[in-house]
Parts: sequence; C-alpha cells; structure tokens
Amino acid sequence: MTSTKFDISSRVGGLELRSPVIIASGVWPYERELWSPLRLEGVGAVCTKAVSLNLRAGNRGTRVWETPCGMLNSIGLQNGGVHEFLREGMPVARSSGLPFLVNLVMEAEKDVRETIAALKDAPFEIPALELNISCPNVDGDGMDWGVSPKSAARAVAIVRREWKGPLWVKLTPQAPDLPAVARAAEAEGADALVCANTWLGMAMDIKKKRPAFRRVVAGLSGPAVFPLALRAVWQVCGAVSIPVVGCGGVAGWEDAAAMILAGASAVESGSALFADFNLPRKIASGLAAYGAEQGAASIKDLVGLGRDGRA
Amino acid sequence: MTSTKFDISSRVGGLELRSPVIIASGVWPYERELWSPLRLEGVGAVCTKAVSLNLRAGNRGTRVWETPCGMLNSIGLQNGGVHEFLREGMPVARSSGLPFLVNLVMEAEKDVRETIAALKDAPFEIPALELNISCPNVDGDGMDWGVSPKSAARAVAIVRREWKGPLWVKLTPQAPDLPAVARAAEAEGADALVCANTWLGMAMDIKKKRPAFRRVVAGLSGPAVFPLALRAVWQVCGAVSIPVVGCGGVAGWEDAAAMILAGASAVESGSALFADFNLPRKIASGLAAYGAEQGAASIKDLVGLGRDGRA
Amino acid sequence: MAPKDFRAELVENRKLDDGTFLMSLRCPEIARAAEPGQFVLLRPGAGNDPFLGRPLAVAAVDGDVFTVLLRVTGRGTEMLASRREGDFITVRGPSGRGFWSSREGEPLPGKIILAGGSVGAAPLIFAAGRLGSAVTAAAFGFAGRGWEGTAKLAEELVSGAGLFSDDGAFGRKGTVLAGLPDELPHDTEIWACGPVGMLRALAAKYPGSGSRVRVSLEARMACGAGGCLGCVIPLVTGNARVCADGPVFKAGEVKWDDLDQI
Amino acid sequence: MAPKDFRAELVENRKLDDGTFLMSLRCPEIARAAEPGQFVLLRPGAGNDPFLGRPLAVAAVDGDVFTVLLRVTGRGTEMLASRREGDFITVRGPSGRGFWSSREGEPLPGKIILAGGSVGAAPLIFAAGRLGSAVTAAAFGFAGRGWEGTAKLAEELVSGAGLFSDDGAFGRKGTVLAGLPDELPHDTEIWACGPVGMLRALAAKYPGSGSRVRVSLEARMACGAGGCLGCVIPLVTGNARVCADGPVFKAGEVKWDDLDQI
Ligand SMILES: Cc1cc2nc3c(=O)[nH]c(=O)nc-3n(C[C@H](O)[C@H](O)[C@H](O)COP(=O)(O)OP(=O)(O)OC[C@H]3O[C@@H](n4cnc5c(N)ncnc54)[C@H](O)[C@@H]3O)c2cc1C
Ligand SMILES: Cc1cc2nc3c(=O)[nH]c(=O)nc-3n(C[C@H](O)[C@H](O)[C@H](O)COP(=O)(O)OP(=O)(O)OC[C@H]3O[C@@H](n4cnc5c(N)ncnc54)[C@H](O)[C@@H]3O)c2cc1C
Ligand SMILES: Cc1cc2nc3c(=O)[nH]c(=O)nc-3n(C[C@H](O)[C@H](O)[C@H](O)COP(=O)(O)O)c2cc1C
Ligand SMILES: Cc1cc2nc3c(=O)[nH]c(=O)nc-3n(C[C@H](O)[C@H](O)[C@H](O)COP(=O)(O)O)c2cc1C
Ligand code: FES
Ligand code: FES
Repeated sequence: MTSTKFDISSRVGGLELRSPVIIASGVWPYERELWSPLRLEGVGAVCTKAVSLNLRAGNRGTRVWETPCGMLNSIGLQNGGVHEFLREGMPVARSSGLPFLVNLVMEAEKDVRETIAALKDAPFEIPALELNISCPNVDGDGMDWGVSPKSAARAVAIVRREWKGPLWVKLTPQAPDLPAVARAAEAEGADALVCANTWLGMAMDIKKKRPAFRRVVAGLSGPAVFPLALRAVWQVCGAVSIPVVGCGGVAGWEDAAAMILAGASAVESGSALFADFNLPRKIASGLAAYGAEQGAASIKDLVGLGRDGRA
Repeated sequence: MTSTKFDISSRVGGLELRSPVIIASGVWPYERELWSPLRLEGVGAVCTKAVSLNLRAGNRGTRVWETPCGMLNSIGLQNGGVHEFLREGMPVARSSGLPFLVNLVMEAEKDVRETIAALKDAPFEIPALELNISCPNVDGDGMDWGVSPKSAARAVAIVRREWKGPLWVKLTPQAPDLPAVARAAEAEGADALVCANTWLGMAMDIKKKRPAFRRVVAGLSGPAVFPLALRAVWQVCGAVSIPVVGCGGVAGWEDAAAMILAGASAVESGSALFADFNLPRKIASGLAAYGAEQGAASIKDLVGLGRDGRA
Repeated sequence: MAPKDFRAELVENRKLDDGTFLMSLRCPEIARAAEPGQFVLLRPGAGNDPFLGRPLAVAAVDGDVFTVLLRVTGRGTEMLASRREGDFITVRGPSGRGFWSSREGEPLPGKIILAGGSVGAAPLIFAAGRLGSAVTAAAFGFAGRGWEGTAKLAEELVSGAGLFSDDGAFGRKGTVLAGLPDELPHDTEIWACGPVGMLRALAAKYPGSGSRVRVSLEARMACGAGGCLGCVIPLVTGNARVCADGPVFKAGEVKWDDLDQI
Repeated sequence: MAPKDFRAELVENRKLDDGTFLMSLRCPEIARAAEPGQFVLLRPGAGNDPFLGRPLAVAAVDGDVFTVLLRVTGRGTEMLASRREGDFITVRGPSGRGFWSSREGEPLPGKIILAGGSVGAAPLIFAAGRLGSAVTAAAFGFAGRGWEGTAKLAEELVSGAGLFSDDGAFGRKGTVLAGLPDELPHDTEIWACGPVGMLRALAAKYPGSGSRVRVSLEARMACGAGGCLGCVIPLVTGNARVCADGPVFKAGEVKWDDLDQI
C-alpha cells in the first residue's frame, strides 16, 4: 500500500474533507453506532436525510424497487421536520466529529426561510447546507425548482440571502440544460454543486399489472447511472468554476477516480452503500494507491486531469 | 408451458409480427447462418445496422466500453452505404423470411432522398424504414434531428414525402420534451415510434487519464437503462395514438411485459443479445406463458393494461 | 449491534423441498448476536446485479454458524439457492428488532403460541429453541404438496407443533388459523410470521388482543439498517421502518388497511 | 459455424501462477469446432454485471473439453478465476478466424515460427499441437518472476520452445524478439500473439515481410460475432472487425500507427 504518499484530504466548498468520499443524502441512519469513527472510516463528510420545516410523511405504498445494477426510490422526503432534526438527528450527526451537510428541502420561500432560521438558531453550528432542488419524488418542492436556470437561480438566491455558511446546491439531471442551471446556481452564490440527484425512471409490477410506485415515476440511482452521472459531471465542470461534487452510481475507487479526473473535487455515494457499508474505506484507500501510482501528491492534482484542455 | 393458448403475433406499424420481439439496430451481423430460422427463433423482425447514402467509416479509437449492467458505444454509424447494403446486406436480411426494417440515417435532405430512392429501386420490396434521428455518436446527422419537435417534424416530413411504406421513427431520450417530439413525428405521418435510442453517457479511462471515447460522450444501453426507457415509453404512450415500440435494456420477458403493460405494442432488444443470443426465444415463450396466466388471448389484450386509466 | 457486512462461508446448503433450502453460513459475529425475529440480508451474486441484499430471517444459530430457510421466489433467491458449499456470500446483519428486543422492556408472557406460514416458520423455529416450555402450542401452515420436507423439519424442531396444509397433503387440511384458539387468554401471546394475508387474518381474528399478537412483517428493503426509509409501513402512530423498528410489530399497531401486498 | 451460446461445466481450474489459470470447460460443440487462433467469450458471473463476455483464446481441445489460459487483469477475469470446478459458465463461441481459416485458401508455409507474449502463448500452444514438425522454432516471452508456472507449461507443450523473461528470472533475459531470426526466410512464417506492443515491434522488425507475419490482435468486444462493429481496428484497406475478420491478421495489413492501445 502506497497510500501514505498521497494526500486525499482537501478543502471543498467551504468544508475541510479528510477524504473526498461523502455519504449522499437519504441513506445513512441517525444511529449513533453507525456514526462512530470505525463505521465512518474513509468518509469525508455525511449528508443528512432531507430536512423540511415540518414533518413530512413521505410517499405511501412501495418505496424502493430493485433494477439492474441499481434501484428506484420514491421515498418522498419523509423526515420529522427541522425541529426534530435539531433535537434528534443533529446530536448523532455531530457525534462523528466529521463535517455534515444538512440536505435542505427547497419548499416555499417562507418555509425555507423559517427552516434556515431554525438551523441558524441551533445550539451548535451547522457545517454546511446542501440545497435540494432535485428530488423527483414529490410535486412542487423537488426538482421542479432545479429543471430551469431561472427557478434554480431563484431558489439559490432565496437561500443564499438567509444562509452565510457553506452552501452546496444539488442539481437534477432532469434539467434539459444542466450547464445553464449550474451557471445560474454559481451566479447566485453557491459554494459548490452536487451533480447530481437521481434519474427519472419507473417500474412496472407485472404481477399486479400496474406501476410499482403510486406516483408512477421514481428516482433511479446506483451503479447503473454512473456513466450518465459522469457525463453530467463532465458537462457541469466545463461550465462553472466553483467545485463540483460528483454523485450518481459511485461504487468503487475507480468511479471516484473517473469523476475526479473529469473535474469533480469530491464524490458522494449513496446506493452503493446498500451493497457495501465498507465502501468509503475502500474508495479512500483505492484512491490513495491510485494517486500515488500516478505520481501525484494530492487529490487536487488529479482534479480535472482527464480534461486535458478539453472544455 | 401454456404458451399455445396465447397469441403473441400482432400487426404493428404496418408490419405483421409473429412475435413482439424485434432485434434492435446495430447488433445483428449480416451473416447468413445467423438469419436462419433456428437462430431467429422468437424474433418478430430485425432492424438492420444504420444505412446512409455513402460509406461511413464510423468513429476511430475505442468504440465499446462496459458499464454496470450495460455498455457505452460510439460506433458512429459505420456502414457501407445504401448500395452496398442492397448488394450484400439485403439478400442476407431477406433470407430469414422475417420482416426487416432498414435503419435509415437522417442525413441532409438531398442525401436522404437519394438513399430512399435507392431503397425504392431495390429488386425486392423493403418491408419498412426505421428513421434514425437519435444517434448520439455523430455530429449533425444523428440526434440533433431528434431533440426538438421542430427538427424531428422536419425530418419525418422529408422522409414521409418520399417513402410510402411503413415508417417507424426512432426517438432519442435526449429530447428535453420527448412527448412533444413524439407528437410531432406522429403528426408528420410516422406509422410507429421506437422509444428509444441510447442515453448520453461517458467513460473515463483512468489508466490513460483521458475519456475512453474520442468524442468523450457515447450512448448507454443495456439493462441499466431499462427503468429510464420504461419511463420514456410510459410518457410517449400517453402522448400519441400510433403504436410505440419499447427499446432500451430489454433483457427478459418480464421487461417486455412491463413495456407492453405500459403501452408498447412490441419491443426491441439490442445489447442484451450480447449476453444471450437466445434471448428472443426466451422472451417470446415467457410472454406467452405470462399472457396465458393472465387469462389474456393475445398480446393486444396486454398493451397498455398497466395504465389503467392513467394518462 | 447495528448491522455490519461480512463475507460468510456457506457451510451447508440442504435442499428440503423443490425450491426450499436450509442454508448455513459461518459468521461468528452474526451467529453470536442474532436473536429470533432478526434477519440478515444476503447478496445473491458477486457483481452488482442483483443489486440489493435479500432479507432472510435467522432460523437457527449454532456456534459460529447461523442458518436461514430460503424459498426461491425470484431471481435473487434462485441465485442464492444455487450457491455451493464452500462459496462465500456477502451478508449484512443482524438487522431489526426481534421478538425480544422489540418488547422494549415489556416482560415476556407466561405462555406463547407460535404460528408460522410457509418459510415464515424460520424465526419461530429459532424462537422455540429459546423459549422452551413457554411455548404452549405451535402451528405451521404450508401450501401442501411440495412442502413436505420443510414441514417435517418444522415439526422436528418444534416439538408438539401442529402441521396444516391448504391442500390437505399432510397434517390437517386448512390454514394455520384453524390451529389457534378462538379466544386469546390474557396470559398468552401469539408470535407469528408468514404471508401478509395470513397475518392480516390473524390480526382480524383477535381484534381486542392486538398487543398480544406479535407479527413479523415484510417489506422491500434497500439498506436494511434504518437509513433509506424504503421499508416503511403504516402504523397507527405513523410510519415505521420494518428493518429497524421491526420486523416484529404488535398486530394492533399496524394499519392493516393501508398495508400493501408486497 | 457462427458462434453460439452454451452453458459449459468447468471441469478443471488449475492455478499456474498467481493470477494465471488454466481452465477447462466441457462443451462438445466448441471443442469440436474450434481451431487455433479462434476464441470464446466467457461470461464472468450469473447476473448482468459484469455485462460483457471476456474474449479468451482457445489454448487446447481434448474430446468434449476445451481449455483457456486466463490471466487476471480486472474484475471480470478475477471473477472467472474464482469459479470452481463443477460450476457452469456461459460461453459464446467459437469466434473469429484462426490461423487456418484466416488464410482464405493460401497454402500453409513449410516452416512456421511461433512467437508468444504472456498469455498470448495460448493459441500458439494449440497451433503447435496441430502443426507438428512444421514448427521450426518457438519463443515465449513473459514478464518473469511470478510467471514460472505458465512458462513451464508452454515449454512442456511446445517442444523445443525457447523461454524469455524481461527480468531474467528464467530462460533468456529479454523479449521474445531476441529469439527470432533477423531475416525471415521466404518459406517461413511467424505466427504471433501477445501484447500489442510486442506485435507492433514484431511488425517493425520485418517491414518487408508483412504478409508472412501473422498476428492475433485484441480489441474490446461486445457481440463477438461481427454484429456490433465495436471491435473494429484500422487496416490499410479500411476497417476490420477483430472478432469476425480476425483476430488473426497479416502484420502488413494493419495500420499500426492508428491502432490504439487497449
Ligand atoms: C424481514 C424479512 C424476513 C424474511 N425472511 C425470509 C425467510 O426467512 N425465508 C424466505 O424465503 N424469505 C424471507 N423473506 C422474503 C424474502 O426476502 C424474499 O422472498 C426475497 O427478497 C425475494 O427475492 P427474489 O430475488 O427471489 O425476488 P425478486 O422479485 O427478484 O426480488 C426483487 C426485489 O424485491 C424484493 N422482494 C421481493 N419479494 C420480497 C418480499 N417478500 N419481502 C421483501 N422483499 C422482497 C427483493 O428483496 C428484491 O429487492 C423475508 C423478508 C423480510 C422483509
Ligand atoms: C481475441 C482475444 C483473445 C484473448 N485471449 C486471451 C487469453 O487467451 N487469455 C487472457 O488472459 N486474455 C486474453 N484476452 C484478453 C482478455 O480478453 C482481457 O484480459 C479481458 O477481457 C479483461 O477482462 P477484465 O474483466 O479482467 O478487465 P476489465 O478491465 O474489468 O474489463 C472491462 C472491459 O474491457 C474489456 N477488456 C479489457 N482488457 C481487454 C483486452 N486486453 N482485450 C479485449 N478486451 C479487453 C473486457 O472484456 C471488458 O469488456 C484476449 C482478448 C481478445 C480480444
Ligand atoms: C433511498 C434514497 C433516498 C434518498 N433521499 C434523498 C434526499 O432526501 N435528499 C437528496 O438530496 N437526495 C436523496 N437521494 C439521492 C441520493 O442522495 C443520491 O443523490 C442519488 O441516489 C444518486 O447517488 P447514488 O447512485 O450514489 O445513490 C436519495 C437516494 C436514495 C436511493
Ligand atoms: C453497438 C451498438 C450499435 C448501435 N447502432 C445503432 C444504429 O446503427 N442505429 C440505431 O438506430 N441504433 C443503434 N443502436 C441503438 C440500439 O438499436 C438500441 O436502440 C439501444 O442500444 C437501446 O437498446 P438496448 O438497451 O436493448 O441495446 C446501437 C446500439 C449498440 C449497442
Ligand atoms: S431498508 Fe432502509 S430503512 Fe429499512
Ligand atoms: S465484437 Fe461485435 S463486431 Fe466484433
């Protein structure tokens, strides 16, 4: 193992990351044992499950469905609301000592301002917000914000006004012009972009002869989408100068390396943890070995190296 | 096996299909042995590799790349031109006795008209055209035509004027408003829509530290894209009244059944044949058993059954 | 312990019936920690297809080895069934709150009746071993023909258990409900696991005793660890995660009308 | 015969070296039809991940059984290497035009020199068995340490073969090119298989004899049957499919400058 030669830590969008591997929103439980150093080996930061102003029950009926090398989900932003988060989730999230990002549901302006106010009032500082304008599993509050540059700009502007700390914006691949949305978010003051949330898919329950999900469509994630997410990362990195965090199907150090070579400063991984809790450790050590082999000194030397002048 | 009770034949977009399983364009070689009845068991029709006016060398460098449950390709419409097709490909395609569709590259108007003229002059009748306005691996002639309703309409209109036989139009999922493109193609006289071609992805060669493909992006296909393709089929079936042929990741009879329940009249399968030459036979017999189990008499009874009033 | 991932050696794969297998895996951590009602997630293959682990109840533990009772119902379970002794399988577990830990301090009742449907027998066989004479009755129901081996195993491992079969191929003809008392005495609980239809019927049979009928439920799962909220079912008090708040619930707290068939 | 898909039983999986395996599969159709230089595609697992078959040259046939020489270079080959005797593997084949069928009627030369690099030895070992005394020399090159078992096998199966190793661990130190004559006599052909760098160097060594140097090339493949045009390489006459027009080509017809490293 040559990992000691290569520095995998870096500063991304206002956060100090000891590793470029971030746990994506919506997969990690608020359970203290799972936030212990041993369980979070190789992890640089953790995104919380979506947080909204009030309790949201989420969607009814089937919520997850296996697909080839991936899965569909239709959770629908279930969470206990920001006050429950502060009371119950936050202490657990803090216990790890790692930076965490509060995945903020972009609700109506008034609500989102109230949520942010509550977060600012928290007894301990929230390290960063990840603004979710990209959930495909709800009507209105989700990716409707993220599909057009104009509405995305508005969402980011609203939040930026209230929140002075690190602000990451999580994009949706359903945006017909993703680079334009990325530029809009950058222009309104995002500190980093997460590229991207899930891809709109669906499943049919052939036994019941009806769509598996009540909302028919659902979000596709997991290794299956990696080639699509990498393409999106490539495009967005060519469009903005703020850091981009790759997300979608990352399931091994090779995927992380590919996204970093394409221009990502770090990666988020979600679904692949369903297959392997130890993935972050494996990605971190694989990246360290790879970086050393390439003769690089740190992650920063690899960021965008695969672009080689290409836009 | 209850297959005898259930009729899997149907008429779709001007073609009599003994089975709803069609071999998608770009995967089946012009090799006589592979067009024998034994080798095409369960197949209803075959789409040829893309045909253009003149020889096209296709793309240089790496052309295929494995991905999780799928693959990327950047073939770039390599073919010997319409005259070579008529001389060499067509006799092989005819030898099977099955209907085949000539996958027609949408080139500049003049060229496409000349190609169609040559096809009309063929010594034997061409059963149908599949108009390809959806290839992501070339500049100009490919999906540029298929991304907007306006240009798609123009392409279909040009071809429709020249070609009176069955005309299927193969859509691209890169269209930001796929239902609108579908409606445009229907309005200009398409007899059926194929939904859809490959999804824009990319791969990074982390050993060489550069994109795997010279054009950077490439088309994703195979089981990985099935949930996305199914969603597209659902949307398009809700938008048009001409038959829709599902395509993307079909790799088993369950997938075919799902697309048919979503509204597709037949399916195309391409990449999954790379994993299993015998797939069409398996899909056909699986569908027959499934249909019988549901108490249906024929494929037509299943088409759209999963929509159940939903639009 | 929160669930962890392990590579476990398949030490025995015994075919009980066509499509039903008793599979034993060596994994000291899980074998030592698992309690009846808890489950594991087994990954069917080596690659990422199938992608998700298959939840299976722990049916027994013996030293370093734990056992599951697997029924082939689809592609993943078929792949699992075809794994050979000596193969290594990725396992996540132990998951969920079992018949003991789900009680949150409530004392064990004096008498327990076990009611299993199909492979739902698994956690009850495990429980019977720990409960000894507290089990006053046990009933296991199966479809019938083609389930003989599994039924025999249940009968062997749970002494005095009554067998039921839908088609009358063995035991008494009828469902497991026929083996249960009409009224549930106050010092008695029923612990049950099986198809949702059976559990629903069970809950309906004892409308007033919902807190003394404990059922182990199923839901599609992704994480199996409480994180993804994919396995949520409706309780009268709101959402509950089958993988972390269950799989064992009181029949009386489940909103049966809103519970979908898997 | 155009390639077909079969389920073949792995009857032997012999580790030759760390990462190199000699795997024998029972498949009468392929064993009977395959000729040296042809290859098969093996699917690594049971699911769709990995998705594509791995092309591997046939290294020997014996009755109903054919053998491949597998080098672990990535995930798919690693999965294949870990398959156990008695497992079934999906195989497509036989694919491509081998050293005989690629000649399109050209007569066999009187003398043939075999030159193999690394696991490129496989098709040449097969060819040697069919050529008998027509083989006037054979040279096999390897990295060196860690390849002893594979080298020994090649030496045993091709009598009189010279061994070369980059690091001098065994045989002569140096590349396989050192074992080849400076000039290629007119009645002699070289049949070669190995890394593209070696084949390129070989082509450069005999610039005037490009039609008597036959090389077996590699490319990424999807269908392995000539349909997808994914494995195309540049010849001076235009595109050629490695899987259907090759993998054996004349060195003189390959546009080496335009040929990418895999
Ligand atoms: C807590 C719990 C304990 C279980 N214990 C057992 C047991 O001891 N023995 C046994 O044979 N079965 C048990 N099951 C059911 C078992 O998990 C499913 O039969 C299995 O997941 C089906 O997988 P498949 O690949 O055969 O089906 P597929 O239909 O191919 O699976 C597709 C997806 O749906 C999921 N799925 C399908 N059916 C079910 C189901 N009934 N429950 C949960 N997920 C499902 C799969 O896990 C997978 O993600 C249990 C389920 C749960 C939730
Ligand atoms: C005609 C032919 C004959 C071959 N004969 C042998 C042989 O006898 N023994 C042997 O060990 N190897 C042989 N190879 C090389 C072998 O196919 C690759 O090493 C193998 O495909 C790599 O798979 P992987 O899963 O280890 O690598 P990964 O990098 O995980 O594979 C990813 C994808 O790239 C493809 N790929 C990667 N490297 C190669 C390569 N060198 N050639 C073609 N495709 C590649 C894989 O098939 C797969 O589709 C041959 C290749 C060809 C084309
Ligand atoms: C079960 C599940 C729940 C998710 N919940 C959220 C969420 O609350 N907020 C959010 O921004 N993204 C959510 N996501 C999206 C993931 O964070 C991630 O962006 C996406 O799954 C793609 O990455 P992956 O392929 O690594 O999973 C969820 C994904 C899954 C699978
Ligand atoms: C190697 C390859 C070549 C292809 N060539 C063509 C083509 O020439 N014309 C076309 O319309 N589609 C082409 N396609 C797209 C397929 O016909 C099909 O639409 C797509 O791959 C999705 O289906 P699948 O997932 O079943 O492969 C090609 C696909 C592959 C993988
Ligand atoms: S399966 Fe993820 S919360 Fe239960
Ligand atoms: S691999 Fe498909 S043409 Fe060669």
